[in-house]
Amino acid sequence: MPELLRPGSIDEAADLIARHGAAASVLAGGTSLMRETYPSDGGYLIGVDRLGLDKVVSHDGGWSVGAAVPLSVLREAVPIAALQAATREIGGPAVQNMATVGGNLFARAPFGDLAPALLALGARLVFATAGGETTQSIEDFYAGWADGAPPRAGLLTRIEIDAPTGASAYMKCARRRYSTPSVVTVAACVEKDGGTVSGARIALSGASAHPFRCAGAERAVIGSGLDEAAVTAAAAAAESAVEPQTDSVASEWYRRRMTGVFVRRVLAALA
Amino acid sequence: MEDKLIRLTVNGRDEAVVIRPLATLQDVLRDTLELTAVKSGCGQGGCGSCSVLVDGELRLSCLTLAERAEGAEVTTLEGLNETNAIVPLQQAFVENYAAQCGYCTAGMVVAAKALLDRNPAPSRDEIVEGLSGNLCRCTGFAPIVRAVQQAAQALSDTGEEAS
Amino acid sequence: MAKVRGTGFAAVNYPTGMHLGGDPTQSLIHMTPAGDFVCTMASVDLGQGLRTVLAQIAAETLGVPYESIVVETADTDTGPHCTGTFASRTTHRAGNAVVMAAAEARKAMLEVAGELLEASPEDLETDGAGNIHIKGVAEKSVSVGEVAGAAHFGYGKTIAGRGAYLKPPSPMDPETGECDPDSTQAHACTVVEVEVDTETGVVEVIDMKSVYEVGQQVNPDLVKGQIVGGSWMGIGHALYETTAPGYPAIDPAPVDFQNYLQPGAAEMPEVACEVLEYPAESGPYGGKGVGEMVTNGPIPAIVNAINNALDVRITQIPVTPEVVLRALDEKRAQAEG
Amino acid sequence: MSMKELGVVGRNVGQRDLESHARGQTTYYEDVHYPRMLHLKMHRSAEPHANIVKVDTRKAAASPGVVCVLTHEDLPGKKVWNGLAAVGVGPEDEPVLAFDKVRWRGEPIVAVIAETPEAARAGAAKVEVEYDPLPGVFDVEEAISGSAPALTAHWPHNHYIYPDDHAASQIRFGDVEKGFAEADHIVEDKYQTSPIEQAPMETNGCIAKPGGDGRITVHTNTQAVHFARDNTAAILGLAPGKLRFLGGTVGGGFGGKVDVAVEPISVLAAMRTGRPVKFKYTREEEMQVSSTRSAWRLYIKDGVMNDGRIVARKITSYQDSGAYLRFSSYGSMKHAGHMPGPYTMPNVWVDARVVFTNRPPSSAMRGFGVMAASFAIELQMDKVAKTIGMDPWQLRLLNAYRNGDMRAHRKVNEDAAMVETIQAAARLAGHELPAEYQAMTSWDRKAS
Repeated sequence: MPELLRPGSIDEAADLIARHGAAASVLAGGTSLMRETYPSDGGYLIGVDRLGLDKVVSHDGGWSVGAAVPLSVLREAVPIAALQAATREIGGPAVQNMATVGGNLFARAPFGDLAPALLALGARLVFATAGGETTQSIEDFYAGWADGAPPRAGLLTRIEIDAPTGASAYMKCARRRYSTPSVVTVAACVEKDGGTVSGARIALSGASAHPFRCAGAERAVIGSGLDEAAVTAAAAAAESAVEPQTDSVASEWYRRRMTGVFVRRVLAALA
Repeated sequence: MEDKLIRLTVNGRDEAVVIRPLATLQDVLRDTLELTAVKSGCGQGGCGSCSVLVDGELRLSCLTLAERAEGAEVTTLEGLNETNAIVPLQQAFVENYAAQCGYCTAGMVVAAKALLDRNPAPSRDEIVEGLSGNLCRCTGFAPIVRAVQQAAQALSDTGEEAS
Repeated sequence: MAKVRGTGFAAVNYPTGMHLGGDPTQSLIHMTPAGDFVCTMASVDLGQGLRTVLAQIAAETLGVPYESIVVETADTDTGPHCTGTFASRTTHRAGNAVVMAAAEARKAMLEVAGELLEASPEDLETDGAGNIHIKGVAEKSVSVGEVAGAAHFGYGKTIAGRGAYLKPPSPMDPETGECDPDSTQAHACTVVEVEVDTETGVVEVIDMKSVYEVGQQVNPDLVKGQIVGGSWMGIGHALYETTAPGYPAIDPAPVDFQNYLQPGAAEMPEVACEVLEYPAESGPYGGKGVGEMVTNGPIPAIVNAINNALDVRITQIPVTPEVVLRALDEKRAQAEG
Repeated sequence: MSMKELGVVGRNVGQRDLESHARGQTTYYEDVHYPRMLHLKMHRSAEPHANIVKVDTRKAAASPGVVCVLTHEDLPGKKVWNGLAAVGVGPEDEPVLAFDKVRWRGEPIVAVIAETPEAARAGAAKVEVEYDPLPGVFDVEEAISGSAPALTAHWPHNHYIYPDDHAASQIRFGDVEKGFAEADHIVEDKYQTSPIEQAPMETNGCIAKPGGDGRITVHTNTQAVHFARDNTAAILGLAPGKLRFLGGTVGGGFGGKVDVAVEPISVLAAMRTGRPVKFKYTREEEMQVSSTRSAWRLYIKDGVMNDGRIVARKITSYQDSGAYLRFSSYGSMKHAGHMPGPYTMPNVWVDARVVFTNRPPSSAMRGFGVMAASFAIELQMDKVAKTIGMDPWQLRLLNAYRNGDMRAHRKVNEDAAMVETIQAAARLAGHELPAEYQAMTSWDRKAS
């Protein structure tokens, strides 16, 4: 059974994470880690409930979201439709009251529905490390994942979200309406100059080992008017970019196909 | 790792309990305090049968470390009947046959209370969403949704609280 | 995005009791000194309400108030044998045993009442409200409580009854299958409308209507509870549920409710049902079993509706979105080829 | 049957347990509390098919909090069993705890009993089993093809053997080949159902409590208390009177609590330790270890006349029993006896086989044997209707069994009301039937 450690400060927590390395797991809302099968026989659970990471600060130009903010609080505090949609579809109300924004970003495939929304919004992640605070773009964070597991980047303390400069949309392909694991989730944020797309972030989760921004799909729509041809090209690019897994919810085949369908639907919603 | 003494309030009573390392809130409620309305259907956070209110918010007691409930106010289904009178929400479950085997019922009623406390006049879809973390294998959900609709109606008629 | 609708239906029959019989259930009923009755059983209540149903049957036969019956069950030290709660057998098997035990207890009760009223037991009737009187002479009456007191403290008699129901075992001829398999058959016909998203393959059951024929219903609300619950489980079986999504491969293997998918309340349509009653000769007051058959109509009705909506031929369950899309792809390929 | 005026039968009097459910006061098996209670966890096979080379329990026994470790060597009575042995079903083929071989992933091998559930789980994880893996077979038709490895010596061809050496539960009624020869159309298809978990909200479990007088009380959520008691006594070689089984209120069953899966080993552990022992399946065990509904594969071939009469139906079906028999032979007999569904046909041929594979053993669930039959038959009926261009409602009404008809199992039909049920459903759904179909009754075959 692992040992529970509940540091009283961020510095202490960052120090414990650095000291225990791979033996340490960060325990936030507990909705993944607390399952009956604890992660390991030994090791350490580092609780982050005493670190004051449960606040959302609204400021000019955006929000600073503590990593231990529960999903239900995020939904109330940050009025971005894509984020609100994402939080509504993760577990039931009890899970949404417990699961945290930070914890969800570390969820293993096919879970982790928040990530594509935050990727599309261009969020930045702030980590406390033994050497001080570091900031990373969320896409760089996911680019660092190896074998489906996150990098050891320190303690995620907050997520910085800028007010969106374009329209955003989020859709989850799932087998049930509520409290359902994803087949794939797709989020996009599109900036337009007149009728032409000047910037786009298109992100996917569930379809590969970790959430990612799909550069091919973004290229396909930038400079277009989100017309049928551009949307079709983006969907095709996404289908070829994903590396889905087969699990009990969906097969590799179905996930790939739904990647195209939902990229198309999300972009159609933004057209 | 040693046993610890924690204090919390459960159904209005101050309790001091000794917990094993990594004991869950469910362990404390079911095994130590013998509040057996708190069920243990999966231990994975997937069924909702262990639902309780922690400081008024719906939580899964199987995924909550007891140590982190220190100082909290916890309400289990038993807490709805402190005066022994059945509350309108429970009565609505009875009248609508919203239980068969009854194993999910305690969690379901607590989840419904959490919903009605927050939203006293929910739409059908809001009820469905509000109960979406709670599974039932017997009733097909329809009687449960009807019970919550009836309870909400009764509450708006009388101006009472859910429980 | 294209959504298409289709309808389908299925007609099913279902046997009451264990196949080939040989599945006994027994019952003991005794009267307490206060005039209520304890019906002792070993049957297990899975939530279907057997304590309620057996109390209704006991009260009906005894001619006493339903509220005066306690059903005490499932202690092997005290409860007489019950084969178990399965095979849609409890209302029928346990119900028949209760009818027998209650009839014997009623006879003993009327004998004591006859002594009190100085009348022959055959000339007595119960009013179901706790009184026994001479037929046609309402004022010549004694309460069940008075009878109990007299039996216990005056005459030193037991007012009790034993019941044992057994459909004799019928062998199945290994060559021809000749046998007497069941006590009776219940019937159902379910009609379903579905809507299918042809891009995602997701099927939504938007309407379900059923007619059931279950003999005399003992408790119509509880019958309806089984029908509605079974309708939902039928949706689960038809569209979602499997412990082996890659069957016959053993992986992936879902181990939790996130991966073992069942429909939620959002996936449950309004279910309309109508119940016909053609009492069964062998049933307690004509009752048949209903608990198991309730998934059997919805499952094929849903798949027939999907085939109707898409003009495809799917013959497996669960009909996952992938199964739908592959069927549509095959149809398209055939049309092109 | 003429009914006398009924009093309380037929009335809605509520349901007795509802208020205690709504108050959370209903007592389930695990809602009793005993001091000094121990917890049992099972070490299970990691392989679907393998010879067991060695089982080493030393580290498990030395694990903190572990009180007792039980292997097949500790079983005082039977090593292998079948729940229906007492009524003549056999041979007994399923190890209580695996010894020489494992035949499915999840098969129990060693029980570890400890002071807390966590200590029992940690102890069970420390059992070391050395396997010599064998090829497995998972598909029912592959299993009986002759090229697959035999799972046990009991079933050399991986299928159950019915009396008189029959490979299937059979129905032979009329002459199907003659029926096919006379038919205007032949309609064939293949059907497949999936293994499905009963998924009661409460998992299988029990608490075995020694009384100090040599008797043991077992709080259990079995669907059949006497059956569970008598099988537990038989497995352990105990006088049944030593056991008292208490149950009766169960958090859902659906057929998933008939296997006597937890009681024998818990009673043995209680006898060994003199302490109450609880064995509760985790949800993971409930999903992948407890019996599922059997998966069924069916082939149906119908001979059909232009006017819609089905004159012959031939059915071959394969019930996937998994690695052991459990109640599968019963299920296949019920399945065969149900054919050809609620329809009367002059020629019916059924071979219903029980096939053994390296999958978790399957068993009963709501509608054992019949659900798969109804599923396949009702899909087949739609195909027949489409083939001959007939309204599927009319096809079913035309062929629906009537009172007085001879069923394929040679019992004269009674209590039939299929025709009336279909007619009422057509009305409810707004499907208009021609007058002659509206006039049909379940009593009209003899009249016509």
